Amino acid sequence: MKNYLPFEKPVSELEKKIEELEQESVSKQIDLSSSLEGLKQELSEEIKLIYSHLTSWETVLIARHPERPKLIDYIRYLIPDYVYFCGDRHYMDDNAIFSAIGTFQGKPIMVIGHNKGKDTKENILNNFGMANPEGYRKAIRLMRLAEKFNCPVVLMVDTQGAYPGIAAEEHGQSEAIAYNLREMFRIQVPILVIVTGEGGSGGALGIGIGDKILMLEYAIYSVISPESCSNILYRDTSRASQFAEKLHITSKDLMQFGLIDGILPEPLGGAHRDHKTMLETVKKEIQYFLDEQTPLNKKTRLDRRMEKFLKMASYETSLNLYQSSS
Amino acid sequence: MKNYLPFEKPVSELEKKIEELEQESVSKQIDLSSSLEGLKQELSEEIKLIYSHLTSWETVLIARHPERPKLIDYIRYLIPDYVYFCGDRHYMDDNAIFSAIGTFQGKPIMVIGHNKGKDTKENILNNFGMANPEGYRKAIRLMRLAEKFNCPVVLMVDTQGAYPGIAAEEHGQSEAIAYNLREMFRIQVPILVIVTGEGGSGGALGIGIGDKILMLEYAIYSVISPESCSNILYRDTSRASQFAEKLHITSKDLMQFGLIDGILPEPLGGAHRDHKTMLETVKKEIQYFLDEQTPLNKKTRLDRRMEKFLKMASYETSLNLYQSSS
Amino acid sequence: MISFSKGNTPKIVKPQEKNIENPDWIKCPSCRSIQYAKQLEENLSVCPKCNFYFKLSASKRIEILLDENTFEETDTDLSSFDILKFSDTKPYTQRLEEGIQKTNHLEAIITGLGNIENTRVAIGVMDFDFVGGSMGIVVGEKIVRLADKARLNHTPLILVSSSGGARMQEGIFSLMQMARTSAAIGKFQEQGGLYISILTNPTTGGVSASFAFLGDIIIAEPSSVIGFAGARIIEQTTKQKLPAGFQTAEFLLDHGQLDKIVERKNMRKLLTRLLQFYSKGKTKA
Amino acid sequence: MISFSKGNTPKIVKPQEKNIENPDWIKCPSCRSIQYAKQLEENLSVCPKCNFYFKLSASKRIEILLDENTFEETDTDLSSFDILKFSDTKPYTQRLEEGIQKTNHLEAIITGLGNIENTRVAIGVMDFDFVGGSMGIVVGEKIVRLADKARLNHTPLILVSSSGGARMQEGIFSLMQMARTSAAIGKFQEQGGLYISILTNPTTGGVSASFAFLGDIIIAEPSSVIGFAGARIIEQTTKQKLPAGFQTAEFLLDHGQLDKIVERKNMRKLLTRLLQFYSKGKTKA
Ligand SMILES: [Zn+2]
Ligand SMILES: [Zn+2]
Repeated sequence: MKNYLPFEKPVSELEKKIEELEQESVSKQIDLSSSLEGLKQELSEEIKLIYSHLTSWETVLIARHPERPKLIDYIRYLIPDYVYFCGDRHYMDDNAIFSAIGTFQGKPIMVIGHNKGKDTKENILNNFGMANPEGYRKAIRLMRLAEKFNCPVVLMVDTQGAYPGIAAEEHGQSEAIAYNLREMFRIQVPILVIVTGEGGSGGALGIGIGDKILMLEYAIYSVISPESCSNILYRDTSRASQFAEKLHITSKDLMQFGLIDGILPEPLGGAHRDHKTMLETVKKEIQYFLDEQTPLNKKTRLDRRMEKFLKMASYETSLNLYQSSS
Repeated sequence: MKNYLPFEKPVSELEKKIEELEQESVSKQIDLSSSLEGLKQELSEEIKLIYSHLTSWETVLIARHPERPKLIDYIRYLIPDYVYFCGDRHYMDDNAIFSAIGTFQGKPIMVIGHNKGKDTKENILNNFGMANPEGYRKAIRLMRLAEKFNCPVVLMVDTQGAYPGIAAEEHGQSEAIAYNLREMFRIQVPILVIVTGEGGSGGALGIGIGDKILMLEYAIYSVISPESCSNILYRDTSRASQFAEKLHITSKDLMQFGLIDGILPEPLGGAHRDHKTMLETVKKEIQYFLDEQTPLNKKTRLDRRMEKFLKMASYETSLNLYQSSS
Repeated sequence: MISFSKGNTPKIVKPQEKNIENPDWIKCPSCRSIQYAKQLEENLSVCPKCNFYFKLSASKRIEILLDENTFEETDTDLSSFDILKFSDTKPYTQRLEEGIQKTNHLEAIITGLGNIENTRVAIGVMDFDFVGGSMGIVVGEKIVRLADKARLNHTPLILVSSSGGARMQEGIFSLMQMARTSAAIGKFQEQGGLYISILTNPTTGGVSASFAFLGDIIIAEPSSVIGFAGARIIEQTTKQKLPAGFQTAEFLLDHGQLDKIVERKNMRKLLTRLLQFYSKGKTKA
Repeated sequence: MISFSKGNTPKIVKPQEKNIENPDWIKCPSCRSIQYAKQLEENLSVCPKCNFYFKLSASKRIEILLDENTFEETDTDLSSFDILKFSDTKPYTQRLEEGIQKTNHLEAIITGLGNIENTRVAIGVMDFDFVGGSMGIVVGEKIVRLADKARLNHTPLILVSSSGGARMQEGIFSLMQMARTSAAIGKFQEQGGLYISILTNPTTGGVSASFAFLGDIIIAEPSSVIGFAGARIIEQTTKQKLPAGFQTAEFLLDHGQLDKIVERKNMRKLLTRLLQFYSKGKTKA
């Protein structure tokens, strides 16, 4: 681990101790295995304790963790023989959205997602995964290419939001997102949406319509970032952590609201501590999704997708929720 | 008339004489009607003579005549209650293409065409009717809007060509034209194409696919402008008039080749000498087209449109033409 | 006052007069001229001096656009509830109350059926005075239901937007209204329905990036601010100076995003014409 | 020599050796290094020093892309005729003859069926050495027929472009090939067919603005010049300096026009992969 979050302090201390002990054991050639064993046990329990009491704000920090698996990690793991595609065919190739087709358990799938970088250089190149209209247009173009390949689409959502830039407005950020929101209901192949990190507002939803919506345990999904919410209402971001709570943005919240179909549990201490386990969980879930979708014909699939969204967050559904909660 | 073409010299002289005589008759209060009568007769015969022996190059000059009726003249005459639309919804509103819907004999039609200006100011604003990719994208968007209105489309072609600009290439001039060439075969409402002036290459064809293709008598339609052809082959434009002949670009040529469905006769001395008659001819022809199309269902229409273009200029058709002409 | 307990139909209280001191005179925020309120209203709330567009209430907009006495409001019983028990500088319930008082309506959109020059349309009009015209569950629901009505009745659909975007106070439920409204409009359009979207000042955020930009035809009022992200946020993020006229209707027209900009006084005439083209096109010869 | 009289099948004459003085050594026009011809060919006509892409003959391209001995050429009997009796610096018939001599083929495109790693495809490859790879009636016809074959045989379609555009010498007949090829490709794609378009140096004008840019997937070779209008004309018209790399494949990729740029040596591997995805996607589970 390179980056510890503020609330992970006890973990960082324990890990440092363990490291020191291990070095000592080597340099002095003494057996410290029982002490180490104890410390590791302690570490594991500490992590368990911390991660069972996370505040919403802490979850936000985990969702944004720089070492969290990124789109490219999933793509490399799920479809190692992938071929990626570029361009909206009109104006630009937007690196903030990345898209590749590859073989997943014998059949092709198309993975499209927000392309947060793995380091600063990549992040600058990819605009921190904040897409311009061209990114959304590339995404829908490639969903249509997936239709041609008759291959399911996995959308991986991980963005702070659509990019608030000058050119973005000039080129129709609104139109691009709105268009996708409508057209994704017409994509004839199965679509699985997985919010892997940040589900930031319209920028997330712009590639977020599908037959099944899943969230990683510590992912978030929100109409507005807690900072912006605080900023708009109080003109500073100091209340961000309060608004993280108030906005109800965790996977548990969304599951309770009936807005997502499932939560993918993260490894102990979050996905950033154990990529392999996380990737494997996602892989199994995709397989499961594909099996579910196999028997459906196109019409049924599209009808259900439409129904799902028309029902979710509807007046009736929400009122029932409200009434049963108060 | 403000602009005389070089070969119209005898006409300009006669018209000058007539004008002088008319002024004399007024100022000196003498009756010169019989002299005038004679001159007018002479004028009419002179025009008839000149216009019955036009070279291809002279036709080019007429097709480009600044006083020739422009798109906006047709729109104002055909659909006086018109509403126009802007924008490709992505990047720009391209003034080089103009498009309006309006009532034509009780039913709506959509007119889309190259928007050559009526004076220098307009021409600069409209880029002399040379469209950027955004113009072609606006055009196809509005053909789809016409589908929604269930109204026929009249495409009016009058361009030197698609604009050879930097941004045009950056934004996919090729893609835009190619896309239209394919998609116009899928537009479900009737499409009438009328080449009213210059049918310049891919830029013309980019809004030139339809169920019926007509040319005004002195319009031209060419794979390349005679000047460019000369320029490419001899590095100067001095042979333009020769190539006008060699390229076979007049309405008569295209009719003989079976590439168009009809020629709309122009008033004596060309459309620029008598807008009203020209507009009325076009109006009647549209009405005739609509009547033809009424009994067809969508599938038949689209099948025929496809067949028409697959047959026209095909190997078989062209070879037969070649063999019967040599 | 309004009661927000479990789905009861709330009672409406008359809105307060806005200008307690001098209700007859209104100062134009653009040219600072003083306008006689009645006259301003007769001029459709457009400043006769400088052409500044005052915001229009939803009821007034309907009055201007529709044939007299033809509007039948639908879904009048839908009222918002505080699903997240949200509170910021004031409780969300208070914001709702204030919205109701200000607008005399239960939500930021009025929907219904009515005629424009005898053509039947389904129409929804947003009211900025209701919590900034923001879209929460009820606004989304009313649009979904309206699109459905338009589809079943084979009438064109007209939506007049005026909104700061999604309603933060309903959190993720608001965000999902972007998907829901887009879905419903897609369903309507797919079956041949004509949807005319009218953007007024302001149309931004989650409303801009959903139903508002899905119009078969998109029309804006002059000078309206239209965009996805807020200008302040863009400036802060990009550290660039925004170009002149950024995010105005005129700017968007230049950038190909709009079909037309139309003055308030000509809007009804334009709609009439478009609707007539549409119905003539649909009738068999 | 070839006879152009009414549709006779013309006789083919062996092309002349190109480098009469020193056929074994070739100078790279980019880095000016001298390459041994055989070695250059083994390197797929890519300069080993500077990576310059020499033009590839259609036959060589087919050899590189397809499984050995699987190519069945179709429409071999179609040969061009001088429909306009056109003559400029030389008669069109002479240009045709020279093209045939240079390429050992009757036209600027070879079409047929063949396998790529055992997947059957319909493939057309253009040859720039034949009248600048220009598209006249026969090129258009061969593409139309190939698209039809692909449609009827349910095979993917691959077209490798290398062309200066429409063939002036056939005038308006050439222009119409843009419409014809686009129509045929649309028909093929509409029925689910996969069309991969490969752009090589150069792909411009009427070829660029028709079938070449209609690929479901569009791939280019590095550094290829791709564009609609000629750079010289753009410079003359706009009186602006062209940006660096204008109209190169890399420039187009940045501007969103291409899916990928792929080196010549990797093209077959990429196609293999895409074709396998496609056929796996189409097979029932
Ligand atoms: Zn004012
Ligand atoms: Zn070299």
